[in-house]
Amino acid sequence: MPSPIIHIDNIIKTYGPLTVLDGLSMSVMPGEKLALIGPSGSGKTTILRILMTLEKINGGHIEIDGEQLYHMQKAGGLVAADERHLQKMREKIGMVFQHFNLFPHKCVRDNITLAPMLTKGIARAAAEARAMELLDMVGMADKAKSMPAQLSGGQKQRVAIARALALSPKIMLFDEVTSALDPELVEEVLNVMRKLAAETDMTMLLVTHEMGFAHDFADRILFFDKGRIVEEGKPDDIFRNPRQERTQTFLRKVIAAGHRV
Amino acid sequence: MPSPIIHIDNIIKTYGPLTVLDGLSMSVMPGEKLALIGPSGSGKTTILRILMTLEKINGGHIEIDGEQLYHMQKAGGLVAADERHLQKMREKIGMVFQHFNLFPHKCVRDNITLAPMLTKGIARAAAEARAMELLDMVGMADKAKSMPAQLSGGQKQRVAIARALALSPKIMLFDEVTSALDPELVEEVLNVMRKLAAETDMTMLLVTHEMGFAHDFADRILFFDKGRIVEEGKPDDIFRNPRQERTQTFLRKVIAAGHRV
Amino acid sequence: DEAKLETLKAQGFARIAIANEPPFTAVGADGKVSGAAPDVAREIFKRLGVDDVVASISEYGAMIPGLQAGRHDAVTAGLFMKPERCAAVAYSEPVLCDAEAMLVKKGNPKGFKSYADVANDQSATIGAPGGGTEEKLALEAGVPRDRVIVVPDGQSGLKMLQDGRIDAYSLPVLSINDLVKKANDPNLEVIAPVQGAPVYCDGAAFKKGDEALRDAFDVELAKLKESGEFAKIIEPYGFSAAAAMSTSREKLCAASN
Amino acid sequence: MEWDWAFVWEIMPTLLEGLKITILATILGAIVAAFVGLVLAIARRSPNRLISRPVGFIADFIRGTPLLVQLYFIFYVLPDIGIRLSPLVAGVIGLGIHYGTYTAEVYRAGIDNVPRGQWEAARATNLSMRQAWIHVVLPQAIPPMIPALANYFIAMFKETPLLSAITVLELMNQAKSVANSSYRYIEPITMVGVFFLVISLISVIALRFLEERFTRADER
Amino acid sequence: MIDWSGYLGLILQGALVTVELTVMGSALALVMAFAAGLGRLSRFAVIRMLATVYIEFFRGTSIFVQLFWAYFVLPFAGITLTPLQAGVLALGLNVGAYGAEVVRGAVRAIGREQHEACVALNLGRYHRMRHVILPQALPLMLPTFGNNAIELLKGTAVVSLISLTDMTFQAQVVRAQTGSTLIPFATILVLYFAMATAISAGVRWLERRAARGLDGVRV
Ligand SMILES: Nc1ncnc2c1ncn2[C@@H]1O[C@H](COP(=O)(O)OP(=O)(O)OP(=O)(O)O)[C@@H](O)[C@H]1O
Ligand SMILES: Nc1ncnc2c1ncn2[C@@H]1O[C@H](COP(=O)(O)OP(=O)(O)OP(=O)(O)O)[C@@H](O)[C@H]1O
Ligand SMILES: [Mg+2]
Ligand SMILES: [Mg+2]
Repeated sequence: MPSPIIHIDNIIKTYGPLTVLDGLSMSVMPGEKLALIGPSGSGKTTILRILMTLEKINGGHIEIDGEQLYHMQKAGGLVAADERHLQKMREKIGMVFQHFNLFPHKCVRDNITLAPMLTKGIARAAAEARAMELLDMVGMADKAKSMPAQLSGGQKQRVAIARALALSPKIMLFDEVTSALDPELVEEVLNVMRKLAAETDMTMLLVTHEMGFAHDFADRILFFDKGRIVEEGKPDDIFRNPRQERTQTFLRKVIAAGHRV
Repeated sequence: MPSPIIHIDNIIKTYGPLTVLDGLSMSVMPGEKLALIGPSGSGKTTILRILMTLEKINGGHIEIDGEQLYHMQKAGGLVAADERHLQKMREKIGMVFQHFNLFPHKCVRDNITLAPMLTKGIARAAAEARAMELLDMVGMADKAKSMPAQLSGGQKQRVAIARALALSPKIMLFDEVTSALDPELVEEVLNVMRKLAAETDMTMLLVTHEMGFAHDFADRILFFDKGRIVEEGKPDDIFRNPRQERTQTFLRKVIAAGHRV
Repeated sequence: DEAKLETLKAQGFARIAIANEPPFTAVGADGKVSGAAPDVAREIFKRLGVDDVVASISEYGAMIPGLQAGRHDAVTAGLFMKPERCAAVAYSEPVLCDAEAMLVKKGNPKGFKSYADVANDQSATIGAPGGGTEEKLALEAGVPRDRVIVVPDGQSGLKMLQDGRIDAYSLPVLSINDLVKKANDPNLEVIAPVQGAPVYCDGAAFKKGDEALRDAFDVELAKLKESGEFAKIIEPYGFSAAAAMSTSREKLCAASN
Repeated sequence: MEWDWAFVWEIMPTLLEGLKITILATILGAIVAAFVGLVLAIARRSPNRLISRPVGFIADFIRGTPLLVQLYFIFYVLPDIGIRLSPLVAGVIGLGIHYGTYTAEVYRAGIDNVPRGQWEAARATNLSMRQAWIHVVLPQAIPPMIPALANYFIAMFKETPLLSAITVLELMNQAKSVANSSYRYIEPITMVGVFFLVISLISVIALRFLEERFTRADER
Repeated sequence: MIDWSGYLGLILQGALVTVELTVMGSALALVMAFAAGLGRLSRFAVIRMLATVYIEFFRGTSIFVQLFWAYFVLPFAGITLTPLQAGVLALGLNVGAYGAEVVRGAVRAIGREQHEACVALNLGRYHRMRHVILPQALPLMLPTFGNNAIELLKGTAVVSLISLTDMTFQAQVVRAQTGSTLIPFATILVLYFAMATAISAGVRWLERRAARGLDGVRV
């Protein structure tokens, strides 16, 4: 059996007096597609942000692809990671945000080529060729020269996905990538992600409130509540036969609110 | 047969090149409860704002309670109304806005007493007693000393209704008073309005996208499109058997979007 | 030290501070600086082998600090010799002499003849350049600080007198005369000289420590006086060469009034 | 030249005398500026272009030219047309008008920031124009303006040394006068700097407090 | 007869000095604004503190004091500046302190999301600033920078007090030589206003150029 690409060991995350994650542990295998679901405030976003090194942890260890994320070997002991170490680790991870976070002053193509050219020293021509490939994949090749402000939400999100892919990370994190979109634009983004899941063997972690999509997309579902994993399993098991009371209540509420499962 | 309390005769309203109302005429009988429905941009808000003298008209006449609204008799002829005339006419009309427009620097009670004390010279004690009655009616008596910022949307809107009622207008205008509210707060406001409709013989004009509420509330429905009244009639007739093609399309769309009729 | 003159020769010019006060100084419409003080300085520096002078206009009050801070090589501005100034800078022999005058409204309504008269009139105000001799004299005569108005320049003083903001404006005689000539205002009267105020002479002022340069300057100044050229330079501006030649630095710096 | 503490103590009373005038000029100037700004802001909002345009131009002109020159103008040129102001009054008026053009912008922004819905609610409750201004608009517009106004108050304080050019015996002028008669610039000028720094730092702290106090109250 | 055209020439010479001071002062102010503004956002406490002290000191003391210091006190520390250098130094450092707050505010106005997108794309600190944050912050700074430049232009009048022959000073000289107050002062008022107008026009042009890339809309 291969070893996990992400190994989270007993991490603790607090915001002032609030403990958001209290000794969370989990592992993800290479190529696995994971969906994180659960009520608002349960810590789903937090765990993705920690993996992306956007937040600091207050305790515990995370291993990515066999290396410590927040720690490094030095003088025999394990010390807190410095910026250089973090920067090296970030190469393995990409993230797509709820609000796209495109660079508004750069055209679609330059949004995608900026990081590869600056961080990997890829030549402009090569970076642009790769950008066009990716834009083609997300169905946005004709908008390469448009400015972000000229795009719809769904189009922006597809560009954001292409931008994250351009660095060829081993792990992709998606945080509610459709929840800021008008309903009629959700589908185009989900289609891109379905294609992506089918075509690559990237490891993917997805936070979503779209239960139907989580079901189709994921190999495994984690149900979060109050910073802990309450239940996990295959999509069919979780959605059809949730064992935990809290999972049942949550799914019942979501269904009542009209979300399809 | 009594004469109409509102008589709109051939009014024209333009914004620059755009003609919003093009020769609109309609009458409202005293005590009538009227609902204005129709697609976005059809001029529903505009007609309420004109009645409240928040907009100027470009042509036509409006008679309120037997007096010209935008004109006055002077030296034998009909001349444009001056501010004094408008102010006198406004005593007959009250309006509740989509975004409440409470005065943020005054507590709930003072929001209600301000205008009666200033415009009608009512003594503070009397104004406050009346305010408490009204707050009681809208179920907000316990929040009399709260600041608007401390209230939920539904609570704010109930205060706004009480504020408009405090001047005892003959005519009340309601412009989408629930559309800025979270879904779970809509009902509390509608309840207040139902009670109001049942208990008073005030004339009421209501613009709404809540078809179910329009149906229950109104004696008569006006269906607007492109600045004209396309169809009017009793709620049952309009909702069950719309005669006009445009009304049918509109209702079909609204129902598809999940609004209950 | 000796090196100072050599430095000036090498750079080809000396920096002098002048005042914005005709006829001690004048600036032509072409921007060229002339006037009695700079003209003498220019001539002497030329004879010393320093081709030119670069003049910068300065407030009276800023001249000595500017000299001490090394901003100027000399001050030639009608900065009259007084014992405490002699202690602060190294003066050359006298160059321009003038008595003090007061400008008042026609008919001298308050009857001023001396600074003491101003002091005695409780409501009187007198204008004078900040840091100048007149300010000092007025204060010494007992005019309280708040009745000695520090006026930035001659035109301002004239204007303030005309506008009735001050009752008298005090400057050296020739400066006042120049002002009055330009103003051409029949409602003004010049009181000159002010009683009890001594006749003052200025000299070129050098930084303490530059005595060698000062001495060289003195040698050329003496020659200039001797040859009569001195009179040719300053008399057209209204100054008396005889007055400057009849006294000496030693006398002026020792004077105890 | 060495720093001389004895001399500092000797000149301290004179400097404090000047500081008094400086503070007086600042406070009076602020009052004039607050008033002039309000007038300008209202005139600029006038629907009559014959009022709003020229007022706008004059305000821009005053804002685009140095206060120092304006002070000379007020002090030395106005008497030619019969307006003779004492130095302090001329200075206060100069400061007040100059900074009035700034405060006018603050007023304008403050008034524009009151949502249109508030005007309409005032209308719908049948308040007159005057009542709407006094009871609805100004109470909402003024608190958020206060930090910005205070900022200009501090800026004005720091420009009072300009008044020395028109013979006002404020702090800087006293310092120069001391320097003139003693030929020592270091101590008086440095002390003036210290005074300004201390007062400015105090005002900055006060300003932080004002900002917190008045931006928090601005929730709606 | 007074040679007015000659004296106008004098004032124009002064105008040249004023322009020179404004341009050089603005250049220094710009450099200081970025150095101190970004310094205040530094992750090193020492740099943050230095930047804060600079900003508070120069905003706290009056420009006059700074000017007199640069001109009369610095020489005792062995630094003798020409009046022009002293003027540029005082004005540039003074206005730079105000500009620093503008830089800081504009950089902070670029939302956290943009920083996070950069982290997710693994851009280092320098790249983040240089390619993402500053290009977006710059258009936000421009209008205030324009105002600051006009403040600086007006501030140059103050240098006349240290005998720098700028426009205001030349007007004083012309006044002393001709006895007329109105004409020289009215002339320079108009000239100052023309210069201020030119600055605002220039800044508006820059703003339009900067906004073009963003298509007038932010995301
Ligand atoms: N920067 C922060 N400061 C303080 N508390 C925070 C911060 N970010 C998140 N939290 C708190 O941490 C908890 C977990 O937040 P998180 O965003 O991870 O929830 P989530 O599961 O993503 O919820 P949602 O479905 O609403 O996005 C919440 O209680 C939230 O209020
Ligand atoms: N101040 C204004 N300036 C220009 N056009 C305006 C203005 N106010 C309204 N309009 C235009 O007038 C038309 C009618 O607007 P109105 O607000 O009355 O529509 P409505 O029926 O209330 O629509 P909705 O259901 O969206 O509120 C619209 O086309 C609108 O864009
Ligand atoms: Mg979340
Ligand atoms: Mg509407």
